[in-house]
Amino acid sequence: APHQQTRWYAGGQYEPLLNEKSTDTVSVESSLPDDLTRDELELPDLAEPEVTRHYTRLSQMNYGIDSGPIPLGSCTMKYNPAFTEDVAAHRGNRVHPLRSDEDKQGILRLLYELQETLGAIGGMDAVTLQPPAGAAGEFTGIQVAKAYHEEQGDGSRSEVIVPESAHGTNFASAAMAGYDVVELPSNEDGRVEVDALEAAAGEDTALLMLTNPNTLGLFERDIEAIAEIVHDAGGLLYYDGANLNSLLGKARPGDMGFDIMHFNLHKTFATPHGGGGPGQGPIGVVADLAPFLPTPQVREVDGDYETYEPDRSIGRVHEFVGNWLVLVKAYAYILRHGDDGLERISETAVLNANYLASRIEYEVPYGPFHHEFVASADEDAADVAKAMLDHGVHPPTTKWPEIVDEALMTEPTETESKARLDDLAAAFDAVAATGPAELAEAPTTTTARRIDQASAARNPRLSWRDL
Amino acid sequence: APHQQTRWYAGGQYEPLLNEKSTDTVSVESSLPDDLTRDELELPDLAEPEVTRHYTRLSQMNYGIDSGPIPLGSCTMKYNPAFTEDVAAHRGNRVHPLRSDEDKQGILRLLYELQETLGAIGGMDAVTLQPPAGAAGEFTGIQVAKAYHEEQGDGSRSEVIVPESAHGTNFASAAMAGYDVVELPSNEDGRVEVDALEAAAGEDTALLMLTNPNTLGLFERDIEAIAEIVHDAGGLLYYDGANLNSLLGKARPGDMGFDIMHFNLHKTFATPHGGGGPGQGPIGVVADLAPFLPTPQVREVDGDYETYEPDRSIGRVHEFVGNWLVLVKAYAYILRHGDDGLERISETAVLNANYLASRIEYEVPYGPFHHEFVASADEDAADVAKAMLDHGVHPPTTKWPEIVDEALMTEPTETESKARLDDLAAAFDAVAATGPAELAEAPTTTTARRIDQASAARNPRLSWRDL
Amino acid sequence: MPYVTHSEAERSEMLDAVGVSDPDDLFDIPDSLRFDDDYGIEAHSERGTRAAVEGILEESADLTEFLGGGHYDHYVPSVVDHLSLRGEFLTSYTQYQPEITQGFLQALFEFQSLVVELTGLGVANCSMYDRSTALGEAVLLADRVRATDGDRVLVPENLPARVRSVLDNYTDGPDITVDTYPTSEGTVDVDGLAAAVDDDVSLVYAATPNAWGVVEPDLDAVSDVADDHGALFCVGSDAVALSVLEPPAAYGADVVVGDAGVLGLPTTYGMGLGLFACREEFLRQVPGRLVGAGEDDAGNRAYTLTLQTREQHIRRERATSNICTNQAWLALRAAIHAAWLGPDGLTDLAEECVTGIAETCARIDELDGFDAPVHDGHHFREALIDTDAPAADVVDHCRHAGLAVRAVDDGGEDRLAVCVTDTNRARVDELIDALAGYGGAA
Amino acid sequence: MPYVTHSEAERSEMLDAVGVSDPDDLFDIPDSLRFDDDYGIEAHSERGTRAAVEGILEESADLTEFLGGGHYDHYVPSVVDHLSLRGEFLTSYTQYQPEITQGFLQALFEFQSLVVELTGLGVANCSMYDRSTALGEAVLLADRVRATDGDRVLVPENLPARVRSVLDNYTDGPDITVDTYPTSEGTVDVDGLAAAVDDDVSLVYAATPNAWGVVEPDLDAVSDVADDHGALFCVGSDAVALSVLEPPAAYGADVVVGDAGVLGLPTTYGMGLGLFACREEFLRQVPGRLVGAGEDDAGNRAYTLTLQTREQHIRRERATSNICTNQAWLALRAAIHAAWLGPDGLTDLAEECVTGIAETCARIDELDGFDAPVHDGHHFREALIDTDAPAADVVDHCRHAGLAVRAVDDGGEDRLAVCVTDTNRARVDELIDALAGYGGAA
Repeated sequence: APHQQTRWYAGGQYEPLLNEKSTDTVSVESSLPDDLTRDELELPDLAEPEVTRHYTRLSQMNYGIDSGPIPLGSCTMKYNPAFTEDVAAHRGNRVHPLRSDEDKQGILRLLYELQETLGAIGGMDAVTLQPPAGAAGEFTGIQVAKAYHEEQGDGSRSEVIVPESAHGTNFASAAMAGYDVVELPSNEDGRVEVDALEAAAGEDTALLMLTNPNTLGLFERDIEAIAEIVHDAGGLLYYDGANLNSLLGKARPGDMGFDIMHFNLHKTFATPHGGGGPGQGPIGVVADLAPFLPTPQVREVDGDYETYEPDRSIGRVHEFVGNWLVLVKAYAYILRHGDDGLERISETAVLNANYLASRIEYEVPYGPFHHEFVASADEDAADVAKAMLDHGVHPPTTKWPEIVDEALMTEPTETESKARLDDLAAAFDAVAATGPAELAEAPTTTTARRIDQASAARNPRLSWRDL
Repeated sequence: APHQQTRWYAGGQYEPLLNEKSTDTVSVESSLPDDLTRDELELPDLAEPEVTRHYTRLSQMNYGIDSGPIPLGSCTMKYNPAFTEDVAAHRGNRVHPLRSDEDKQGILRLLYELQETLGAIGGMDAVTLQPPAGAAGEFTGIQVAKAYHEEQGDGSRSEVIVPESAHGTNFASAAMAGYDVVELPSNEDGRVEVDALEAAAGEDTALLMLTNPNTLGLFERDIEAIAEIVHDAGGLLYYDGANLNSLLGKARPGDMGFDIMHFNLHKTFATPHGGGGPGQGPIGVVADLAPFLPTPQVREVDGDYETYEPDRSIGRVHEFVGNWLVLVKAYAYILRHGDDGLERISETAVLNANYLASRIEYEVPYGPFHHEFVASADEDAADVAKAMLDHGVHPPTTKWPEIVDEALMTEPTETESKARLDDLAAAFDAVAATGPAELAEAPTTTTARRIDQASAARNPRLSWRDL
Repeated sequence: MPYVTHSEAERSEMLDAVGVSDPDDLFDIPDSLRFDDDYGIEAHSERGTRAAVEGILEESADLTEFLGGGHYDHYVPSVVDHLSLRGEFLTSYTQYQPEITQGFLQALFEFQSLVVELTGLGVANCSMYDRSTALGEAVLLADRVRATDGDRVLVPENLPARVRSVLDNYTDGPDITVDTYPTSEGTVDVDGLAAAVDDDVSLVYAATPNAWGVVEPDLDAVSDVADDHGALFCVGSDAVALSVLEPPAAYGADVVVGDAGVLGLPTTYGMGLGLFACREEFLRQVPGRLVGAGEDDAGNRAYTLTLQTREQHIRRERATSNICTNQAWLALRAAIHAAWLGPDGLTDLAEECVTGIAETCARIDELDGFDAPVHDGHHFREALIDTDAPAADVVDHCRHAGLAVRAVDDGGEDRLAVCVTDTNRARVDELIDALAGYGGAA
Repeated sequence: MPYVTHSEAERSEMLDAVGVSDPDDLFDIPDSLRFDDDYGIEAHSERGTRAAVEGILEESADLTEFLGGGHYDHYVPSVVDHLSLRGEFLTSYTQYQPEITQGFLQALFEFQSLVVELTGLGVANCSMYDRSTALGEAVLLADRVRATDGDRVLVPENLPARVRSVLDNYTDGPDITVDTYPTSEGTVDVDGLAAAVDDDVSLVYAATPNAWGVVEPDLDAVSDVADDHGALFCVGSDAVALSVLEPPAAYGADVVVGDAGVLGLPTTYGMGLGLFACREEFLRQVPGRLVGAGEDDAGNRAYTLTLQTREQHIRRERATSNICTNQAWLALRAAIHAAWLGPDGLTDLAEECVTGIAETCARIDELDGFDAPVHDGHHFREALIDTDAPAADVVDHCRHAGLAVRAVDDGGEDRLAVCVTDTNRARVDELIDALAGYGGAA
């Protein structure tokens, strides 16, 4: 086994909860009147040494990019440069959003420069940084599209077209914005079925949402024809930025005919995912849609920076500007790389995916792929994932997209060295050679053995009080 | 087992060396002439992601106070407050020592205030902060004593008296300063044998070095008589600050008759030990010895701070002021606690040691002890230590002091909670109940299994080149 | 290329393995779509990048802030940074593989436990983006669970415009109408609310402390009004205030939203951590991530993301929310901060939020030309202040003294809002001096 | 009491268990020795402590430093802090239990490997306090291993006074005499050295770059002189310079001492990391800690402190040194920094130390009233500058421009020393402006 993950025990269980270590029930004494206050509060009560040990231990029982590869397709879990945390810790970030523009010029300048930079990268005319995650960016983009259609007298358009292999968020965001979702089948090459699109697009079409390369890592070669179909039908094109990592320096969604796009800063620009956020999902739009962007936007006037509300703004999607520190880290990451560095990112991401695919025994049914590929397991893909854990690596995304049997959707990213790619290949192949009985036993070297998720869902215990 | 420590493998070995992962031999190109430069340099060559993983993994294969207790007697491994690191990271620490006094007033003020504060805590008239570790403090103190004796026309004093249970550094520091070491036996109570001291002290006596409480945790009740004997003989008394943690707010070496003392800042004032330093070993002295202290000292003149050289200074023991950041952290620690907090430290340290001793089955032959105690194992104490590792805790100091058979010298410190003390007691008792065969197998849950140190020493391999 | 790890030799070997001579050959992109231009971004060394970005950040003024309005500053202890920045936490992904991510899952379970304790409700999720989106999700949840005749929700007239704007986007899709109900003396006008509510209302929202910093005095009555009409009662608050306030469940709240970023997150230009809790009966309609306790094959308790069939990656357009990445790392930070404080520390901090603003108002009230606070009742952290002079002028005057306060538009009145917490309380003297100085000049 | 973890109930239980009612009763200290006074130290909150200490630190002037003289500033990448501050490293103890401290042991083994590569010598220890104490230990080692007639060591006349002072303390005990040998044009006067040396000399020391920043041009000759008299040849250098300079072993160095804190440690008021390497034959006389590779019971390679019989805790007064706690954590930091740089990055940094000072000198030399550098030869990081005006006045003038340079006393001449590295190179323009401005004013 290449790994033995930390496991702390106490009393026959893994590391106890804070609450199980020590809680205290205090009588709440407040200068507020009694009828407004609670009588008691029961919370964990540990001194700093024990707090530090608790979270140190928990961290040791967790796996991140700093531990090893996380080749989750579509998630783009690449290395997060440490220095961006130091930039984020700079005192100049400690600014309240309700200061006057005059008093926060540093903040506004960074926002402005990041807006402009993302616009250049996406080939978009205007960018809002506000959405606090990729999915929020999708929702924002759809709201912008809706506002545009309404302003065009086209408010009756009620459908958003989404390929079957799209991210679940595309469906959910469209539904949240009140649209009906029309699912588009893939063709035998794993790409958009253009005829089906032709049939689906029409006067009800508000938007087509695509990611390109798609979730199989395949470039939608017909994107220009696709754009024409949608535009001819009076619809708009939305680019899901999840796979932008493979286009840096190579192509721009704006040049492909997309009208709206989001950027996942934690994916493309390597801000830490933090075990589930904060992310940030800025969106870019073509000029016609710029007046509809959320407020405030930032502009430069004679060397000073000021906020303003776009003419027909949809308003806000976050109370302030979303996850400010994510913006700072992403900006620092972009500046660190420059043009050549960004292009080298996509080149290496694509090289790494292709190299890894060439090294593994599982079949990869579609191609040519870019930064990610979907292999097909002979076994249950979920079992493959669990068994890979015993090889000290995080497995790929499993069982999705569904057009590949027992899919192993794999995106190694550009920051994995050849040695780590070889490790991953070795892990894939070792698992492929593992018998079913052993597979069912895996994982054994991890903090927890295999977890019964079905039973956890049947009998939900969601807080200490439920135990 | 309450613990499973991380273990990373590759190629049948634990985590490879950096050099084994990837090295590069570069041709050195320099604007220096060829005859001054090397042709090639071969060093590890890894990008930041792999560097980060390497050290992340190594850290997971290491145990610190943040992992659990380290009850090493005499080492005072207590919790290191995280905030002191942030104070040490403040930009105001980035000052070059060769600035003029005028340009480094902040530095000098902190040095001055720490000098004064340590003087108050030790009951000493003057303090130098310069020695970069406790052992360096001992050496400095001995040099000061020597300079004093020489100035008194007493330069022929050639002996330093050290109790047999003293720290090895006492012997080594005295020898390094050119003194002969006279070892003093313990009496049956585990304390200094006063008659033997009386016999040993004389015209050759330069210094008696003592720690109090001694390494058994016992207070040298006869310290006043001891001081009188040494002083009457014309010698000086040196206090080894290793055990100062138990005296805070309770007693001061200066009041006991000691003329010189050192402070181990990482022990008493909780600066992180860092796996073997940096520490810092300031020394305090009585007024008669102040003129001999190292240069520079800091004084306040009309609200400004200035450096000066004491009249008869022994010179320097470090090129600058030792480990500056350790001084900053220690000062912050002292300020955080204040008088009451410091006294609570010693009270709790002593309570914890006594509580733990009351809970374990091994015999503790001497008492009453303060912040540490020495238990006697029935088994080989080294085996006990290895077996304790499997209980997720660091063992005590073993086989020392030698006046206790199979000594387990235990100092839990004040920052261990009752729960952790109970854990330690449970670990002691579980090991006591373990059979010899199993004991010889231990440890099994640690990164490495038991290491053959004798063979490592017989065949020294001290760098990658030796492998 | 700082984070790309191949040596030239390795790169060649890899290119050989995939059968191309240049990685560019692997790009299956039509020539017409190739980007041949530059972005125009110059590369920097790590040191140079830090200098460049930090240089920009330093262009903001150096001010002591007395600003609140939905984003608050409390001292965050050092352990929060030191522990949350540990790479295994910071660089991890959503816990799709629970066997190797027990640490984060447990921390999120503990965060949920904290929110359950603070709100008194049965279920808490492990974060929303911020308080405004949490309110949006609460309204969507109400829309799903309440079979009312219509689709109206009621919010107080002093709901901050920024929050309202977010809510308007959330309610746009399902065509929910957001109406306001009146306030009186800065708190809920219960009679006005009763007049505004009807059986077509799915949710009534009230905040405590509210937008003017006032602790709502009678949420029992508000709850009753909502209940009478079958509407959900949603309370907005924050994790510090909830440590001393009556738990909302005790007076009938069905959902609690708000900000948990008051723990773990100092002022950071409006970053938030949305708090979301609700009654257990709505469990399968909860938006966002949930962590549950289960068992592993060794029979030990283990944690896992649970009830994922609510979520977009499985349920797609029928998901309870589109949320994917949200604010997990900030929930971790909040949990560490709360653990560091303990119940005593947390309630002490809350008490400081009560006494700090009260004392400040009392001192301001003594100054010529100012009345503070505008509203009766108990304040938490912030309060409105009446000024005889134009509020904007006072703000400007303070600004020249190095202090940031803000003017608010409270129904046409020109007022100041002042926020006092543990981090600026020691600077209140300067604020008083500045205001006194202005009074003298006016 | 912030870091004491007992609740009152636990404290009572523990007191009961040990049979006292107050912990004070456990103190076996005679009344006459009880301390009943106060130290007079006020307690602070964590926030208050930070404010107090940081407030003090901010009292130092904000200057751009061109200072060297034994303590140098290079940019330390963020990973060094992030990784070295991990609690398992930072809060660990000396590796007396190697089975649970493999991580630190391996890092120290890697540090030793780095020093071995840089020096070309067979053995490196895993740290000394600083370069001055490392030199002291080298002299003591020479005293132990060389059976010379007398006890003299020779150091150059431009050895910094601070280093000399430390050396004087180290040589005081064993009664070693420290003599100087002459320099000429800022470098070793080999003939002068040959005249000074005799068979009673146990060690000859030379530094490169030396105290005036000059790379010594002919250490082969120095080595020969030492060798001819059976003296050890000890070279002083630093970890950055050694990456490009001829490895000292190649010209016969027996011991290399110096500073490894140029890696991993920015300017921190003179904190150091002593480097110590020597020929393998002196292995059992090496001072300080050594980490060796061995095997564990599973047959895997494992690391351990080794040859501990040299050390004070075992050998006591016959130990090779009194060293116990030294600079392990800084060695870790240096190793991380070196790993981050890689061989290319490290040699690039060294090259910048050559070109930066050369270019700066050339620019200063063009100014009226200045000659730079004073000495011929190649400089590394720093150089001396002749000024027509009193050096102290120039220093003062620069100080008012926000720049710190220093005056040095070079055999009676009044000179400036200027140090240029990657961190201040971008500010050299300001230095030139300041010096030019002074020239104009003079």
